[in-house]
Amino acid sequence: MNTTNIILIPLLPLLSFILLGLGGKRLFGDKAGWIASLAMLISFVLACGVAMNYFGDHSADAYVGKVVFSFPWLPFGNGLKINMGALVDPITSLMLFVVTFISLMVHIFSLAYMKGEERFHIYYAFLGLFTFSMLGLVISSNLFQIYIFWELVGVSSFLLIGFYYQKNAALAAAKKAFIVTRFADLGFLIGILVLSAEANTLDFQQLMINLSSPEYTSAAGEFMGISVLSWGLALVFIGAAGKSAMFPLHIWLPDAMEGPTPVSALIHAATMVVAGVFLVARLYPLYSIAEVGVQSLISSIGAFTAIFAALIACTQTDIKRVLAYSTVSQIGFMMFSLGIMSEDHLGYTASMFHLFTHAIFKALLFLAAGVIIHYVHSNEMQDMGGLAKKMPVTHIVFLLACLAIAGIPPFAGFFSKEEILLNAWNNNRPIFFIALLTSGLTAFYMFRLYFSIFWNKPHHEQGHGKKEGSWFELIPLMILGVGTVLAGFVPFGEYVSADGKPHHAPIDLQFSLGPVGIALLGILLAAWMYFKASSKPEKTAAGFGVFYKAAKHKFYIDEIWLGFTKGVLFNLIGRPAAWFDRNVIDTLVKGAGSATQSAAEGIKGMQSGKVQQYGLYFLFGIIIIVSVFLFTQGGR
Amino acid sequence: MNLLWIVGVPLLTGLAIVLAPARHARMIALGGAILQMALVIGLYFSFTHEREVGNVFPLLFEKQYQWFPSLGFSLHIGVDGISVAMMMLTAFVVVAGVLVSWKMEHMKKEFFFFLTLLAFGAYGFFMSMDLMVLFFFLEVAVIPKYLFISIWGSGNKTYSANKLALMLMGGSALILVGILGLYFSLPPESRTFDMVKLAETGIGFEIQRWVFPLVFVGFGVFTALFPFHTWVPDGHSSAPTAGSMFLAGISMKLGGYGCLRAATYLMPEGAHEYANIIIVLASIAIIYGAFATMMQKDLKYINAYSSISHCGFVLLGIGMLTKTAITGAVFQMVSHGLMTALFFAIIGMVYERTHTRLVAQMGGLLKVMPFIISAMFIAGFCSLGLPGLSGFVAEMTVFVGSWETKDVFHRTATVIGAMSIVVTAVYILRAVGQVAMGPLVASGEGVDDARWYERWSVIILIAGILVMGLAPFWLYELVSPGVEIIVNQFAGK
Amino acid sequence: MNVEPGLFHFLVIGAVLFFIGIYGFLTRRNLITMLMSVELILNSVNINFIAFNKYLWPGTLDGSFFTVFIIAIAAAEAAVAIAIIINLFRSHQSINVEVAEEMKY
Amino acid sequence: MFEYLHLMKSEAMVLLIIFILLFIKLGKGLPNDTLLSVVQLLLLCTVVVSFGFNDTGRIFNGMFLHNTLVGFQKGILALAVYIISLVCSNWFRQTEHLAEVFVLMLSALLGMFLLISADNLLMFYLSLELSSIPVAALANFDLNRRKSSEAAMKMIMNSALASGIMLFGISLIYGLTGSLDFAQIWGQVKTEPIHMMAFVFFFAAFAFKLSVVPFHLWTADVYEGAPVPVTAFLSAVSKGAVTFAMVNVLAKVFANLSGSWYVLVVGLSVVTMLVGNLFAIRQDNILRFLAFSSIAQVGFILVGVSGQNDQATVATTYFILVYVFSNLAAFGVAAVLLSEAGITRIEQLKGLYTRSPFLAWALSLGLFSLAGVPPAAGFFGKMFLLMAGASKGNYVFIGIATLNMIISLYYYLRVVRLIFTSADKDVASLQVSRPVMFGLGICIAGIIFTGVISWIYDHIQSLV
Repeated sequence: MNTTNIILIPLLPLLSFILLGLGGKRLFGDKAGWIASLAMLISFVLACGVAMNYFGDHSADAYVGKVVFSFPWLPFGNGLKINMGALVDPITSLMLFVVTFISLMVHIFSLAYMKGEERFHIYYAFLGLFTFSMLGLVISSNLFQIYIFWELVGVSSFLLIGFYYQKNAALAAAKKAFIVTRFADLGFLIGILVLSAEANTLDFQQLMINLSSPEYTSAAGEFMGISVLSWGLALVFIGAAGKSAMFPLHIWLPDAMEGPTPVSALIHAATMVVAGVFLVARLYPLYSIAEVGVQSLISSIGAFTAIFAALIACTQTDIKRVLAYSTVSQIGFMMFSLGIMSEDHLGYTASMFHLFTHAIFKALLFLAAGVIIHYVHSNEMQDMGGLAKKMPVTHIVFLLACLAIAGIPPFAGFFSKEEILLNAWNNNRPIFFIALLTSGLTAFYMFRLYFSIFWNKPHHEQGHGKKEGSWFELIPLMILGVGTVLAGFVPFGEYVSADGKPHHAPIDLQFSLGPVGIALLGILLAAWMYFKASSKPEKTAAGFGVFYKAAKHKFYIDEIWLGFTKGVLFNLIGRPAAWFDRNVIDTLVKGAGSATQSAAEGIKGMQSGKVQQYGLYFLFGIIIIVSVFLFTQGGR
Repeated sequence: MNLLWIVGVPLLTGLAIVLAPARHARMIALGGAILQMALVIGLYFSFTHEREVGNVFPLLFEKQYQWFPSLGFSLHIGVDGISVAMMMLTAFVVVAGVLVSWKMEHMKKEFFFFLTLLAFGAYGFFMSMDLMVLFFFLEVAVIPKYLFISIWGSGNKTYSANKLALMLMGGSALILVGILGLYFSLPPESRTFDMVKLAETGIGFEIQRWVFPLVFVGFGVFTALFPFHTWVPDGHSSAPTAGSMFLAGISMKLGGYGCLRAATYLMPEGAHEYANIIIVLASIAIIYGAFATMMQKDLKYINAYSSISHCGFVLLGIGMLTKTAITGAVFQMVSHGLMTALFFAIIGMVYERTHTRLVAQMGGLLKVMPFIISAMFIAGFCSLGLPGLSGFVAEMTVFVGSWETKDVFHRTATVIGAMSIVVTAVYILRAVGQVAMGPLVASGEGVDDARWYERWSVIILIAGILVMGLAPFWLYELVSPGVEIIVNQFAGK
Repeated sequence: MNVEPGLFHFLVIGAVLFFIGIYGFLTRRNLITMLMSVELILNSVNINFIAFNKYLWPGTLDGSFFTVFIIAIAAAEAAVAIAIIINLFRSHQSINVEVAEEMKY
Repeated sequence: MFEYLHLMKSEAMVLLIIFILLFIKLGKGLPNDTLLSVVQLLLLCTVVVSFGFNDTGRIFNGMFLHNTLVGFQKGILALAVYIISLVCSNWFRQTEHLAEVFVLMLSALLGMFLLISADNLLMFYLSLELSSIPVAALANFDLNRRKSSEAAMKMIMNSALASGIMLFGISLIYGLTGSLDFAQIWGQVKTEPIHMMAFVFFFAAFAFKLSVVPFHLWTADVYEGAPVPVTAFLSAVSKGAVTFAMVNVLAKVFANLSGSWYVLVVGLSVVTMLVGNLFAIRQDNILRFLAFSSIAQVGFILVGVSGQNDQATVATTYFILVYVFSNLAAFGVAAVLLSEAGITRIEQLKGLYTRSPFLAWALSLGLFSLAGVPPAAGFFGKMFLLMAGASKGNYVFIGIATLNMIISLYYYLRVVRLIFTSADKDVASLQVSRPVMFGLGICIAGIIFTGVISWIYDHIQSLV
């Protein structure tokens, strides 16, 4: 395995960021996109090479993680140190491939999509930074290193979401994304501190060994009745939940669509949101030995998020928003799958598999949505309809993606979701039923989207000469479409499993009947309601009444958060603190000043200008001194 | 390398400024500042070279000159890694400060003279190993600040300048009483102001017990120890740009360095005795400063209050008394110095162009001044602890070091400190986002971007931030032996 | 009533004179009278010196010499003071001490 | 005879100048400019003579004591008078009675020389009167100003009262100890009530001369009313001489009472600093402001005096030297401003920097030094006083002293700020004549170099 190659994978996008960011327009002009794409292409090729190299190496009977290089970046005094290094193991190889692939697609897509933007080169620079951060995150060999790139992912998402910086909405969304994830990162940070103090190391491999060693487990401390290890892991999970938009920290993700659409594709498919899942997967060995409470925390939050987001997705009318909630829901699938521990660790493989397939079809969906939005100049469903004829390529790939996400065989999503459900069925029945219901809802809202965009009502606009999109846009769509069809056939369990040994996940066709049936039911329902324009949706919505309204308003989670920040942070803490500073502490200082002034004013009568009074003071002075002396010292 | 050159150059620069015609003042000041930077960087290299060839003396380039010998003073100078780091910080900020003030018109001769005087005080402070000399240099750096604010300042400058000067002088009064008390409490034969000797012979616990709080609080005033921080917002907001840069970038560091060198190093038992109080106060400063910042409307106030919060980390690190945490405190001093100087430089530039510092009256400025606003983003990100920039390194080191002590109290303090990173994100993004993004405001129409001197000033500071943020091991190697000596003081007891 | 005058009597007279002088200095409004009160104080000191010299330390003449010098200095002081008072009279048309209270606080 | 001349060389020199002036006056007289130059030259000689060739010895039956330290102190005083003759030369040139002014001033200086050399109460009393009566006359020398005569009246009346009370104290001391000789009194003084009462009466005269609260009330009025050179003389020379004498007397004569007078000095020091500062805060007349600031400085000197050891002597001597430079810089500028622009109020200092950067800097440096801001010498002066005081271990007292330093900083900085603030309207720039510039230059050099060059302090130390 070539170390240089692995280092180059993240460094190339970074290089593109530096070049484009500093050189800017002057040096590259419109060629900025090409340079970035070229860098990305090389990265992708290298990543493929690394993955093939790694998975092709059968010398051992299991895939083991290897730290290919590492140097101390920041030593701490107590033996801990942040190493910058690269750990290559199955999920790293997988993620390297996924991230570079999706990013490459986005790069190419944007060549046309972002053409003519004033800050074209900056856009590509930020894309490079974003990709770099994510790649750095996946190759991290050290818990702190992952935190570093974790934060960089956060900030690059801030930059990209806020790309249209003159729009107030973009600013608000960017801030929200950053602050919410930052809030979660607090948990991550403290988790790191807990774990590192327990394990006395920050390197993943050593961390796992130290913390799972019998010596540690027997001596592990407790805090409030829960083992310190579990505390640490739960805290880390908060960080993961923030990045991965788990309830109740999911609020930033739907708003993040304020950025350019290809960026949404990148965020939703391959980078930011899967970072949380990746983190939990990275620490999976620890989670698997943690207390059951932590595991069920992960699985229940994941499952709840899945259905919760699916319900909201059914009611949204902005197509990017629907896709965003669908992402939240799908990430929920991955998360709960990780949380359901079993002897064979099928959940791990399933989750990673779903991450893989989801990346492809979700990128496809967003990019396609981008094409559609450019075509109709609107995000709203009611402005669309009847586009099937006008946009044949988009139509087909979109349909493929919808089928995939709905879990219809033989598309990618079917295989991965099947594994997840199977694992849930075997180990946690309640979650299985929630997941099953969510599958149905997924199929429903995705096809609601599909039918509303492409069928429903005829397209009115007289855009005859209007093209569907340039080839730079359509080719990535087609590549991703092919991927959507084929990705499911990858023998995923052979390569990625919790213990590194090949894992044969059987497809149980009998079991599959249920989920597929539910999905088909959802599709049919959607077709019935949305294939032709009708009043059925309104009536149904009215039938659900309050519940519909609540879902439409995203169950008011945003408002609750807003109330919390405005009411508690600003009004209850910030304002009193600022008031206290200006009015209490400052008054003390001012008070000292004015006390001196008034004392000065008070004694001015002493200096009366009368000679005889001066003499009197003189005499008083002597008398006082003498009497003080006589009283205090005289006896001695 | 003779350290006297490093204090000599600013002194000679100052003299040259006084003697030369006013129109040359800025050139001389810039030349002097660059020469200082070259010297300090040279010092760094010869320092590391000495270390590499195996010179393990705690202090290098040590010299002892006679100065009021009959009173027990001596001009004892020498540097360890911490001093070198602080001096590099000073050199960077000085160059940037001179560049930022390039277009200064009003009484420019005096302005640059005071700048160099401040630099003189700061360099001298960081290299002195004698308590009285340390005190002398500390005081030298106070009055130029007052004049900066009251002559070249803005807003409620009289009040701010008075508050600053009187509070800082109050702090140094405490230090003076502490130092004198320390000196005269010692048995006559071991009376000295020499810190190295004092550390060797040790100071009785009964003395430390009452001297430590005096000295620590005294220096604490300089570094915005809660509740003595109230000069910070007013002073910074009224000062001219370079003044704010110096104030926050260097002057507040004098306090942190003093807390470390004069209080903690000399009086480890006293530090142990009061560590918990320091931690409580520092935690309050961190979180309270952060929340107070959130409510500010003026950019300078925002940065000033955030300085309270950030300097809290310095004190928190010192209060934790572990090697890592103290290293983190030193990191935080360097980092905050660079970052806050950058922030103030940017605020000055923005103010010069839009004639307002109120966040609400700005918006969309990224469009018209991409360079300045990008730098502002970098400063902001550094402030909120983005990896790759210096703030992250410093804060994380403090956190890791604080977490080392395994009891609920220390860890609670750490968590409180860590909470501030969220609040910091909130206020930084609110402010910077509002200034940079959104629709362009009318006052921003047609303004130009940074001019060459502004560019260079920004670039120098960003370079410092990046170097520290990207290659912290470098600073660690420099600083850590020095910290070790301080920590060994505890270990020995 | 034939009491031999002793040190005590002289000291009492001295002290009484001293306080009369001070009382006069503090209460008289006329500058010349005030000056005369000061002379009383000086004279009380003279009495003290002489008495001490005579009754306690008759060996040397320190006290007597001192007295002589005090008398001389008092004359000089009075001369300067009267000159100043005259000048004050020229500018204020009065030698009442209360006219000269311009400068205060 | 030679011994007399050798030990009394400063006094002889001053006497010589006085006689030269009297002879000139007897003859046709000289124009003011020439006369002033002659006096300045002669004073410079006095300075040189006083600083050089000092030796230890007693003459007049031990009434007059001269040693190296005393010689140095006389040098400081002579230097102060020389600087006054330079910085106030505008006023001197305009006055009608220049020769008389100098005769009086130098008589007072002669008195002060004798005062610090005195080793006998009679000598002490005579020289004290010699040093104060001429000053009272001098205070009246702005003959046509109402305030001047008021000041002179206040001064002579108060000082007459003070010397009366002091004499009463001296008479008691004589009665109790039977001697006027310092050395003999030393063994006789006891901590008995009557002794202490005598001491307090005696001490009150020092307190009066030094303007220690509550004996200070004459100070501000006299400073304001008297001609500026006289004020400068009072505040620098007279204060210095009395300080030297007081340190000497307290250490020599009342060493047995040291426990008692330590309390007295500490108490008076605190009150003096506090009251002086509080009054100084609210002054708007420059001279009155300087008066109260010098009262506060006296409080600080007492901090050093309270140290009761050799270091206290060194520190006070050093401080007086620094104080002469700083205070005369301030008074010199005030004199120029008064004579050239009629400026008397602090508010009028606004824009001084634009009118004359040199004056602005001289005044600021003087004030910085008075405030104790490094690198001005005042910083060192105050620090050494504090060190001397701190050697007693009374840190609360030291704390109060430093607190007062902060209060004083407030009003000094207020003035400095005004100097550098731009004036509201355009004002003419000020010309500074050459002697003034030279005098202020000496002060500035003194302020800058007396501190950082530790040689001077070490030299004083070596004299003790």
